Amino acid sequence: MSPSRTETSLLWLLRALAAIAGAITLLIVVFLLVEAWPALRSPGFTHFLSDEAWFPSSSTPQFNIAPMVAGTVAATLGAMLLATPLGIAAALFCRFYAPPALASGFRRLLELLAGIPSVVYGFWGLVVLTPLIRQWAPPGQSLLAAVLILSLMILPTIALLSETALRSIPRSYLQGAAALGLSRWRTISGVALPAARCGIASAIMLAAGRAIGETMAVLMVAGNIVQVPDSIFAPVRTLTANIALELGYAMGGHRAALFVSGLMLLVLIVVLVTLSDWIMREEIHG
Amino acid sequence: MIKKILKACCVVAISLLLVGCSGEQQEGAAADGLIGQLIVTGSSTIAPLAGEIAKRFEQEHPGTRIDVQSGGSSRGIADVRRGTADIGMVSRQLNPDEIDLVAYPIARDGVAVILHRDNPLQALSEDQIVAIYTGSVTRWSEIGGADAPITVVNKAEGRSTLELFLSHFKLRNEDIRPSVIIGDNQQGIRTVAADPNAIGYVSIGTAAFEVTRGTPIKALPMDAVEATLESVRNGSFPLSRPLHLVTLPEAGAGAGAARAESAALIQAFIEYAASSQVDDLTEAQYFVPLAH
Amino acid sequence: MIDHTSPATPSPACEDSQGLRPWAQRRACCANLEPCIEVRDLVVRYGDKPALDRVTLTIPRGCITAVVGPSGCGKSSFLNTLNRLSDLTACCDVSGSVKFEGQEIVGTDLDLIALRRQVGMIFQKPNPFPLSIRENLTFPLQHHGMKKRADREAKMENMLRRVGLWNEVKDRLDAPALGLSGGQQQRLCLARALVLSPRVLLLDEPCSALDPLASAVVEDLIASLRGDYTVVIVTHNLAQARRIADHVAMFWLVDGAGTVVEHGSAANVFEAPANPITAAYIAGARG
Amino acid sequence: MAEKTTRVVSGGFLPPARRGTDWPDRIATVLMWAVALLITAVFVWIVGDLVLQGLPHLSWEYLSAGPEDAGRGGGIAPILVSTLLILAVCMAVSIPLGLGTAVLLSEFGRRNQFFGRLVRYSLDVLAGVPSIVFGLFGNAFFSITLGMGFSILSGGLTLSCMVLPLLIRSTESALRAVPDDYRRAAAALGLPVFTALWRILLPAATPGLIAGLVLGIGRALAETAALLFTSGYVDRMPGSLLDSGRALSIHIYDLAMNVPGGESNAYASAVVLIGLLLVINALTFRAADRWLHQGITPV
Repeated sequence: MSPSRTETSLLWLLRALAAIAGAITLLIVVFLLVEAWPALRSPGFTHFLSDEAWFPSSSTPQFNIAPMVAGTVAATLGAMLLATPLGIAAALFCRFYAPPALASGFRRLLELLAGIPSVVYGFWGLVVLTPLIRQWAPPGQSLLAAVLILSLMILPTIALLSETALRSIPRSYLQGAAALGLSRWRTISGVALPAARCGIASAIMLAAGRAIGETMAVLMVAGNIVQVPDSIFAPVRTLTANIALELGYAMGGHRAALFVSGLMLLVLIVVLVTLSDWIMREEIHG
Repeated sequence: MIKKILKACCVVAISLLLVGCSGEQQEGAAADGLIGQLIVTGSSTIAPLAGEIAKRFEQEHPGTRIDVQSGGSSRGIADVRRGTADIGMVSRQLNPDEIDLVAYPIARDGVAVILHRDNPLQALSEDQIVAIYTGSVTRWSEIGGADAPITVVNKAEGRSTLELFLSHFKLRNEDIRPSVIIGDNQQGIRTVAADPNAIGYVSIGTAAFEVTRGTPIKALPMDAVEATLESVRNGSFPLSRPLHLVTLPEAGAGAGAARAESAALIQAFIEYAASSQVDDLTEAQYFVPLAH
Repeated sequence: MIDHTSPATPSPACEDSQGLRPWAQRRACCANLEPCIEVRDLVVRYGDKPALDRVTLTIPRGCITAVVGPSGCGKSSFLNTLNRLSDLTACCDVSGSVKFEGQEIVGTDLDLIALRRQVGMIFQKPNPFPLSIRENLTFPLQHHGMKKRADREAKMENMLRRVGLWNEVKDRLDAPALGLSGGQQQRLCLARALVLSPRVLLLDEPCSALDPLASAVVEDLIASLRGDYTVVIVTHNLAQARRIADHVAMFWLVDGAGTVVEHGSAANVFEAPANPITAAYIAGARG
Repeated sequence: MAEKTTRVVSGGFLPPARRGTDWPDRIATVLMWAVALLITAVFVWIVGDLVLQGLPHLSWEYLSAGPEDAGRGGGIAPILVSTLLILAVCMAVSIPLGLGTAVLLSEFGRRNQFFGRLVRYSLDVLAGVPSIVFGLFGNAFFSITLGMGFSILSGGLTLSCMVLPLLIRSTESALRAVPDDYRRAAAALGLPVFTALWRILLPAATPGLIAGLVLGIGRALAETAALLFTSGYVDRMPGSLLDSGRALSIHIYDLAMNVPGGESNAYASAVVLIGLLLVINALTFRAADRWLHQGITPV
């Protein structure tokens, strides 16, 4: 192509904007590395996986963050497992099942749900949800509570973005399916969902990021015990909660250790992104 | 259309700039010569109190501005050391490696062990509390309560209430077997209020206030001393901590007029915060004023 | 994509008896045969997959040239190289030579916007912009430097009349173009292409998504462009090609890539095909 | 054939389930309604809780006065102003940045494949960075390195880093969903790429843009941890963008977690926040609607 001069300069502007967007991540990574460096140098990274437990400010400090990695993974996975089908169902409801007025009302509701501060979710979880769970299995503040609250928080993201993905399917696809006499559900499962899968996948990715990174609400309902959860009713601590709980009062090595949990979180995200990237590519080529 | 959007962007940008430039033009009409701005950061426990003190201070000294920020005791110390804050708020004693700073107490706070209101036990001995927290007692029935598992609520590592609790009971954090770990004070109260089998420890003033407004908790006496603000005030309650403002010692010794001005302001604010003029504010935030 | 291509079976509207003019009359309309586009050794490949192999073809000015052949033999790829729309397709590699009015357009750094302004295109599926009917015509004009609104409106009305749409839409010019019927949309697209006064019109199976009646209307419209514009039309419908084309290029898949196996005047290709493939194809379609 | 199918399906809705025969279809229908009902129920539960406890404390004074007694008394006027300013800064920065990046990724991705992948990758990572890390980063970078201090400006900038992945991802997929027909038609007419983008593609992608924007606004308004260290805690009426200003979400957090007896006002503030969100979303829809329909009105 031979774009005109304005086009070329606009294109460079776009590149600059994208570079800024990308650079933010780089800056954050550098920032985390700098802050975590003292702890990575001594005691060294292996301590973070091989120590007995997490007592970063005791006289013989211990820095095992593996249980928190497990807690983060468990809470995120649980929330994704719960929120993905619910979110997609909500999107399908909006698009194909609800009468128009109800659909737009339902969408408003999801938008509001997306804007409720995490403190409010956390507070609600602490006052309403955990006592309910406690009646089954004390202490109530548990992995389950974290999963439920997280699901609730990421559900609007999945639902709203999936809904727009569904909305942008060319009408001719649906008409084609209807012309074949397919039922509504078969049209959805056979035509609509596959056609929108890219948009839905990116919605799920965004939601997964949110679930991994969520702090306040999880902190208030998860119980925050540093342990590998042996049941869904066991209290867990996530990496984010670890930072939020202790950072305000951490000094020196303890503080640096908390930034290592931040780095660890980033590693988790990179693994997740790479994995999903790989799956998507497999699907395209396979 | 593009033009319209661009125009709108320009208008927004310019107005933002204008707003940005128009601030900070406070003419120093202060009679007492105190002008300038202070940044106070640190403990989220002290922040509400410091915010109220700052407001009153500003009223009495027009031309001054005290910006109170929250974020935790260690943040206060780090910010003061780095120079991004003038004064830090620290809700504990300074550690040995923090002697480069000077701490000024402005109030006291006690820590009380709390149970759910429906728990039949009215008092626990220190040994019992230690036994519960170290996991050698795991059911209330073992110490004369209901037949239910104990939910041990502990505070997160580094929190000053935790440190106070540990040092009083001569425990190490490693020995504690918690069921739930919490962060802020209110979370502790909510957790215990929602669980009839829970035991936790929180700031006394807060606990007393919550009891009066009907939250289902009760504060246990310690060494037979009632857990009240009064017993903290008269020094009989064993578990109490000072709330500090910290600053660099050379804050008064800097060179240059501006430096001296801000040093005077820092000194004035700290003295004001420790004076009896703010006792009512301290009490309103459920802390114990210093004995003057 | 669900393909809306209707099969090229003759429908009542495409009966040979209708609208066929004698060959002689058609030859007269472009007797001088000045070349408008000269294609030489054109090769198009998508990544490793060849689509067109050494296509050499001359498209005479002012005539209607039909590009025929079975599906998948590179007819649309050929069309897309003529206005460099192939640039939009990822990993589409074009080599060889295409001269438009003597100017080379393959691999050169020419002004694409100017080229596409002179070479209009209509697609298989009508694709009006999601704007109003009015805007679909005035918006391109505005961006090609027609400053005065009155001029644009006049041109719009002119072209809507030209495609026979004016009476149907003059009362709802500000209604969304997507609300029109398929045939109307395609005529709107034709008007949108014509409004820029191009010299060449590329038509990529313009009638295949339309019903027979709408198809007949559009076909007549295309026939009426003869003389004013150089028209290249890709079509599956041999009957249609017979009815409107002055020249015919027959594309066929040879060794996995499309190429031209025969081209010449419509009379020659249809009545006395030299290539046995062409003969069989035409005979098959006819029978 | 095409004509017939258009008559079968008019509007975006599929035919209703046929009675009795198709079990998967019937089950799916029941499930969809059940899910919608469940979500609505939870929503009503949470928001009902908020409104019941918060509404009695709401009054004009609450909206127009400054806070007293650490937020237990008085109102939230300065906090509302700060919140809106922070949101304005955030959106003023992240919308152009997000739009530009998304356009580059979706429309020019082919010619910038490596660069595009790099940017997309880093955005995915950014989407998962916890808000507290954003807060610490914002404090270190905007407040200290760039010298903005605790200010609405640095808070807004930090927030814009946070909502950027959300905006870009949703805008990009919205643009990708616009049929290629429009791009080809525009190119065939010799329209410059950016003209086609601005007048055809972006308006056609509006529903997706709104969804991203609304999510972004929600996220920005709800954010606590990222703001605590950047825009700060000061509840004075801000005089400029360089003043520290307390956001509503921080106010709610502080009242709920640090101020004994602050719950009822925390609830009231949460109700205000939700009301604010409703208003801002409605305005966003109106603006987007006008943009979408500007094409339909004569130029």
